[in-house]
Amino acid sequence: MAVRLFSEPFDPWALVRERERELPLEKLGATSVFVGRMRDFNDDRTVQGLFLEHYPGMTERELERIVLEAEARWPVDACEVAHRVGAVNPSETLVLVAVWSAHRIAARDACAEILERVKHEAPFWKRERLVDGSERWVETNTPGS
Amino acid sequence: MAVRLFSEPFDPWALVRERERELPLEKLGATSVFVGRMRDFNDDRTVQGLFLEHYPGMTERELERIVLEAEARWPVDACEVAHRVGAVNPSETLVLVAVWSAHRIAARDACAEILERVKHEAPFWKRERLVDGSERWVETNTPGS
Amino acid sequence: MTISIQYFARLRDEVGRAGDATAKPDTVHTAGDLWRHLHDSPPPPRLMVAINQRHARLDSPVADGDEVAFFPPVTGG
Amino acid sequence: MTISIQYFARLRDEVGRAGDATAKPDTVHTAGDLWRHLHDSPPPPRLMVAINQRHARLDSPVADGDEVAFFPPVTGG
Repeated sequence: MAVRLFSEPFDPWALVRERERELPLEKLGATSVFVGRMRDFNDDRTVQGLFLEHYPGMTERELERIVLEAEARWPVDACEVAHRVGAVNPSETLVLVAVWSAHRIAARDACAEILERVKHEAPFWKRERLVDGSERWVETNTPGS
Repeated sequence: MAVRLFSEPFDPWALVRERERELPLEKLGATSVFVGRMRDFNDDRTVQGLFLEHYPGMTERELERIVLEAEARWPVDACEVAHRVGAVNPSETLVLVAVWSAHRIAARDACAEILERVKHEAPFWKRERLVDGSERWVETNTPGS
Repeated sequence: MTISIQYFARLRDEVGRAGDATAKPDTVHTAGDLWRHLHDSPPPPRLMVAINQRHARLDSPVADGDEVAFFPPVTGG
Repeated sequence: MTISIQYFARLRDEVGRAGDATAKPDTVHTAGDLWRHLHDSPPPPRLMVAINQRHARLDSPVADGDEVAFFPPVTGG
């Protein structure tokens, strides 16, 4: 299990590849990955930048709890969660969830569940900067299921 | 849309990263990826190698049809499907499905659907080589949903 | 004009060859008819068929010039 | 011993400060009591609370020495 916060841009595919160096891939038939990036639009408004506030300490605990509970619920062998904090520009990665398992259903379902729980339980808050220079807090995530 | 067959090992993450160079990532908030690899076991038997037979011509048509139908059904912006053919060793990648969309549900559902249809509709057949040197055709895929 | 026939995977091993070619006999109208004409036996269970590289059914019509393929359930991915 | 209180995101903007600290008054038993004690008003709708960095509820008990955080619905991912 690995949970990481990045205050600078990170390459999600490099992270996945780096993690795979230490995994027994000949046992892991299935890898499911989700990458969430910052879009330059939201609710029909053009967004110039994002600030991702978080609760240091609790954030890491929550992410670890979410991953541990997924590992208890599904036969998955490895999980990687990375999340950006601080100032973010459009197209930069906000979140990475990667799950390795012997079986595709477990990998897929655990990846989806981890993502939904990160979005609804981990203490992150997005503040958007619009083109006119104004800022607004994002009030809620779009429902995931 | 991109559909590719590889007769040699390929790096799925390099393929994804290469494709992203030409995509407007600031519009694509969600990327969902599945990578299937050859395991060294199946049905409790140790598997030494795999031969992936396919139907040249029809395989490419089927993969393209599957991707086009997913693109018609979900609001996805880009799809990448790569599949291995020929002799494969444990831990090598058999299949890559990657989907980019503005929305995570579309990316996730289209990725899952493309994978299931590739497994049940595209003309590929696996022949396993066991440790005692004997070979057997894989009779059926595990159900996916 | 002939119909070209291909066999794949386990089915090719069982038939003992990779393909056949035949002028369409008047008694052959469907892919199932074609199998019976070539093998003197009913199509085996779970037989899949493609006509001109598209999935088809045993009751799909075949015509001279068609490329017909018979194969077991697919196992890719 | 005091209770330390943190506010996050929009809630911090609205409260006008990042945190508070208070000795636990005898009238305060729950996180909701603590909010009412500090702000002289009922907890706003959709208020979320964590006690010692774990999700909790407004009726969860608070004790001296606790780290209590109030925040709006989370929007990460």
